[in-house]
Amino acid sequence: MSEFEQMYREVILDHYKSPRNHGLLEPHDAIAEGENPLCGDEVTVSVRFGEGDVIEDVGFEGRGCAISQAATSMLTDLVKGRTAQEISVLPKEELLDEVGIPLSPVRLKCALLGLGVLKVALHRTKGTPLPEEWSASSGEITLS
Amino acid sequence: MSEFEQMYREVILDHYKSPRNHGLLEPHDAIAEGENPLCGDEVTVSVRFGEGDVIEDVGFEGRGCAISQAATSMLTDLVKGRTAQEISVLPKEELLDEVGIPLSPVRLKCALLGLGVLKVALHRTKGTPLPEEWSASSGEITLS
Amino acid sequence: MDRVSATTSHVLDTHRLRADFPVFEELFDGKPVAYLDSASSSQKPRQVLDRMRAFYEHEYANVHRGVYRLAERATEGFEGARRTTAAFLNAPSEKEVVFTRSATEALNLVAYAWGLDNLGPGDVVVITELEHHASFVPWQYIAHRTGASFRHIPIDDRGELQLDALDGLAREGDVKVVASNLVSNTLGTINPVERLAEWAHGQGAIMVVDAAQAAPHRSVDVQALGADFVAITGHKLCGPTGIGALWGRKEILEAMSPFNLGGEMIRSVGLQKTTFNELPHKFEAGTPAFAEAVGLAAAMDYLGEIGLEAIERHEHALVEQAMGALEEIPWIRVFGPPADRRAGIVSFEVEGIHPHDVAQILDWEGVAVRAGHHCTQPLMTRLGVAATTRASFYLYSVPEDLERLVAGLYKVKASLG
Amino acid sequence: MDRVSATTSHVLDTHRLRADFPVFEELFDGKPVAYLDSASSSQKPRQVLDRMRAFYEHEYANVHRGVYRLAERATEGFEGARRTTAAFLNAPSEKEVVFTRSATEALNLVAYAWGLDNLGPGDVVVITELEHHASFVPWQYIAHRTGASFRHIPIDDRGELQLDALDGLAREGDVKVVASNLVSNTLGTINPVERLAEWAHGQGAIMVVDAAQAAPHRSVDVQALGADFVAITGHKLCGPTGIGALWGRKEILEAMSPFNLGGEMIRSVGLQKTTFNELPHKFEAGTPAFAEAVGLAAAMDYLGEIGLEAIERHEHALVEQAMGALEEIPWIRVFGPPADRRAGIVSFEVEGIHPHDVAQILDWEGVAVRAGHHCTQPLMTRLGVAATTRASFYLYSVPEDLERLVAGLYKVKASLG
Ligand SMILES: Cc1ncc(COP(=O)(O)O)c(C=O)c1O
Ligand SMILES: Cc1ncc(COP(=O)(O)O)c(C=O)c1O
Repeated sequence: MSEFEQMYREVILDHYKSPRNHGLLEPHDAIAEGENPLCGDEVTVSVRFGEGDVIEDVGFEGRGCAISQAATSMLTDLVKGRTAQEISVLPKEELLDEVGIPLSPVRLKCALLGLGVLKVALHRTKGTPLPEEWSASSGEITLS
Repeated sequence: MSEFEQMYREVILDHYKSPRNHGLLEPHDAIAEGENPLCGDEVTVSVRFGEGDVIEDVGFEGRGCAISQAATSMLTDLVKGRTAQEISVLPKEELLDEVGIPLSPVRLKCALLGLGVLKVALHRTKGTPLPEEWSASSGEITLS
Repeated sequence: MDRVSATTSHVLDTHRLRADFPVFEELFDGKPVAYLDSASSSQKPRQVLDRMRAFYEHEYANVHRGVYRLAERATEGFEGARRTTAAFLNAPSEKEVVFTRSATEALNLVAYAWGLDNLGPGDVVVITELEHHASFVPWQYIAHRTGASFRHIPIDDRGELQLDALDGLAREGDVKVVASNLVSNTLGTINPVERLAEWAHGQGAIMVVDAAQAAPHRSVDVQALGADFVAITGHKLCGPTGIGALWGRKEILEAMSPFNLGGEMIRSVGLQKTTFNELPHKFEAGTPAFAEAVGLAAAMDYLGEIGLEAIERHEHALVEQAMGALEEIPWIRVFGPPADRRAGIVSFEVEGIHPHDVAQILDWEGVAVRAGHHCTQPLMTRLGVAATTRASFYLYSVPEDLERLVAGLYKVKASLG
Repeated sequence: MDRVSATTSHVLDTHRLRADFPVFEELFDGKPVAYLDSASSSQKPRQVLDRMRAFYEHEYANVHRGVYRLAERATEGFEGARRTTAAFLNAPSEKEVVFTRSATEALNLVAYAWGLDNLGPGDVVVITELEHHASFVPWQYIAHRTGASFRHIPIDDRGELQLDALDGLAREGDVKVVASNLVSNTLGTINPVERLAEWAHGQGAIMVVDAAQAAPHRSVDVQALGADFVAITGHKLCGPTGIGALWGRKEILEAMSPFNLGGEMIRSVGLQKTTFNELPHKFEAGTPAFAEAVGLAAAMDYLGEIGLEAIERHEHALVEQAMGALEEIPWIRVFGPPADRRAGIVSFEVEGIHPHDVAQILDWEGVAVRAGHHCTQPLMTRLGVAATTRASFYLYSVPEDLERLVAGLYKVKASLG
């Protein structure tokens, strides 16, 4: 078994099967949801702030592949106690280090879904900057 | 020198430098002109009929590459005394045999220009069928 | 070209055929890949790669306009590829064969060039619920731009088209286009395109067939289908990427606006007036992917020597084996029609486990399958899933690939179930 | 990749470089071809052919959506090619690089996707009198469809753009598009695109640059040009056929309608609503020509190792030699600007002899030149000829090729003059 496989089995599956901070907070100060239409991963993240814009608590729900759900679980541990401003500019590498396994471009989108959704929630309540991928609209077709 | 080269030099250049039936007939019963826009070859063919639809005389003018002009010159010799109906369905191979050298697709268009123009002239006066390449219109852009 | 390692007998000597495909010499953890993703793209035989290389080394120059020998060889290679493609599709004339980048581009060509000029409010474009996005979205977009309605033929629970819905669709307006694939890339369903074509013509509509998934596996005869347009793609049938073809009926192609302008599609250009070249050049703007066309023809020759019928039988045996094995596993649900009405494609769900995880763990076992919506999101919606796992076969697939798939699925279940 | 047979010194070791190109081992009547038609398409080095073959043999699967290792390798190859292309063009972001079949398709993409939505009566599209049909005709067509006016910047007798005509053009309406090539494929003129871009932006117009003929020979920096769109093509710069690229400014690409739909350009598809993917995928419908993109990147690496500056100097020396020799011959007329204001292209007329005949007879001497209008009929009209004979150079061209050309021209004169 490769090291990669090992990590996946141990770390990812642990978070996938026993997600941390699972369940939406009620009440909450901020909430957002998002999906990765490529594979149907869905994540909703809710946040409660403490002093100023410190993230006091965070809870999530979702469904999708192990990487999307495990990475969101890891994320919730990572952000508690830090400020909205800090998280809005959190380099994705910090989360990816936590995930710990090399990811192909396809799986990268899965791993970063929760972080993107959280940034949207912070943006909505605290006006922090949105990550580029979430602000750019590329257009659509809508039939009446 | 290859056989091909030899033929080109002898037969084609002879017709190119001393074209047969050169000059337009006045008066004539039928006339048409055409060009190959790819390389700018131009040919005008005029025809005088004898009994019925027998081609009694034919004359041409043009400018362009040696093959287009020489092939038209050869064509004029070939068609005299035959009927419009016959020529309208003349297989192109008959003319190409006369030309006598293998031709690439690009040069083929040069060699067949005069034959196409002649068929158009016959079509106009005698209602004989037009070759497909000359009847098909593929559309255009016209700016006002 | 080397002779292919096959006889024209009724059974493929797959183990010998595999030697034509260098990728199977590549080892992953000591084992060759169990490549079960041919519906996405096929692997390439040496014969095709050799032919392309020889073309680049001995016959290369730009096509069509050159007078010198290299240019003549290149043009002959390219136009010869068109004749091969016409024969492969049983097209009445090679002038009806237009080279494109892909099946997607071929389908867009029809939607843009025919659709923009011929559709408007009151008209109806009919596609199917199992259409690939490459056919679905261009028509949706052109319907949107022109004001035409956009409707689909629904499928039943086995993934087969419900033709009794057609009459209802006809009551919604003037049906002008019917577009369907011949084989569904997700379910493997073989669709009754001949009957759709008949119905379409009865409505005065054109019939556009997406044969991207059919052409690699069974012979496609554009005349027998009764279609007006048929799209195929090279990379799924042992050919290179970057090349596909559209066959279209001459009268329609001649009456159509061009799509993309420049290069050989032009007869003459003036500041005020420009005229277009004859078929098929009218639809091939710019330098075509001519070395890829030569590769495509080599692939068609390769398949022809093996025989599409033998390939089809081989895949059919594999799909029966696969469905038999998968349907025995209680935590697996197979989508789509029974084996005798499908091509060599099996989409399935592993209870409670996301397809991405299935594919990831299978990859560790050297089994390559596809996980996703397979560019058929409307079909996913109908099936009530976000994605499926899909195994698909080709001439080089062997029963051992399936055994490795099934063993891998048990590992998936053990890890994540 | 093999190391290329060149140093980064200031002078090309052309004779060693030629060994990279298998075509020169091909003999015509005992002699290698004097290939003087690189402006039509370049020959291919072994390094590019090797890279593509290795990709097909060890890294091949469809790109983007696969989770298994072969698909990851393929995707990395393709997206790596995009990074290479972005660096080659000095693009601010690789997301602004869209792969197309050719420069022609890249230019059509802009004309269709931007032009159909943004042009109308009262607007003016400005092209040049020496535009290639690939740029001229798409804009002519879209102007025709939208009712915009279509005007050209005239050239002077040396084939250089007359910029003092610009003010007059601005008085004809709202200038919305200015399109020009950077290097003329017929005359070799290097056009002042930076100044045109400045003027275009002053008018509120977009600047579209056709760099198909420039990119193989000199470094093209999209930022320094100040353009909004830049088109290049692979087959002219040692790459395979079937691949080109469009660079576009992000803000404009994002606001634009798509061009061709299906595949990776889609984010989500529903019966009523479909959304598009982010850049650059939004403009890449269907399976891209990804193996060709990998080949293109190998070609860019190859040119990069040799150095575009060294290539430019080498070609400049050849063009000086060629013009010197040709201008000495009284029955030859050379078109276009002096050697110091042109790239490695020389178009000329042999008094009284049709270019087709010139090229035919030169071919017997193993000299490959192009005869025709070079897809620039409006320029031919301006020059008052139906066609020209054109010799063009590349890194593998040697002075001996020119000597053979000149000797061949004397034979032409002897046969036909
Ligand atoms: C200046 C110029 N623009 C555009 C093109 C067309 O590009 P492509 O060959 O990629 O279709 C060419 C070459 O044919 C060219 O020389
Ligand atoms: C049914 C079907 N149609 C169209 C396509 C798209 O074709 P291409 O890969 O040539 O873009 C595919 C494959 O991707 C397909 O399976």
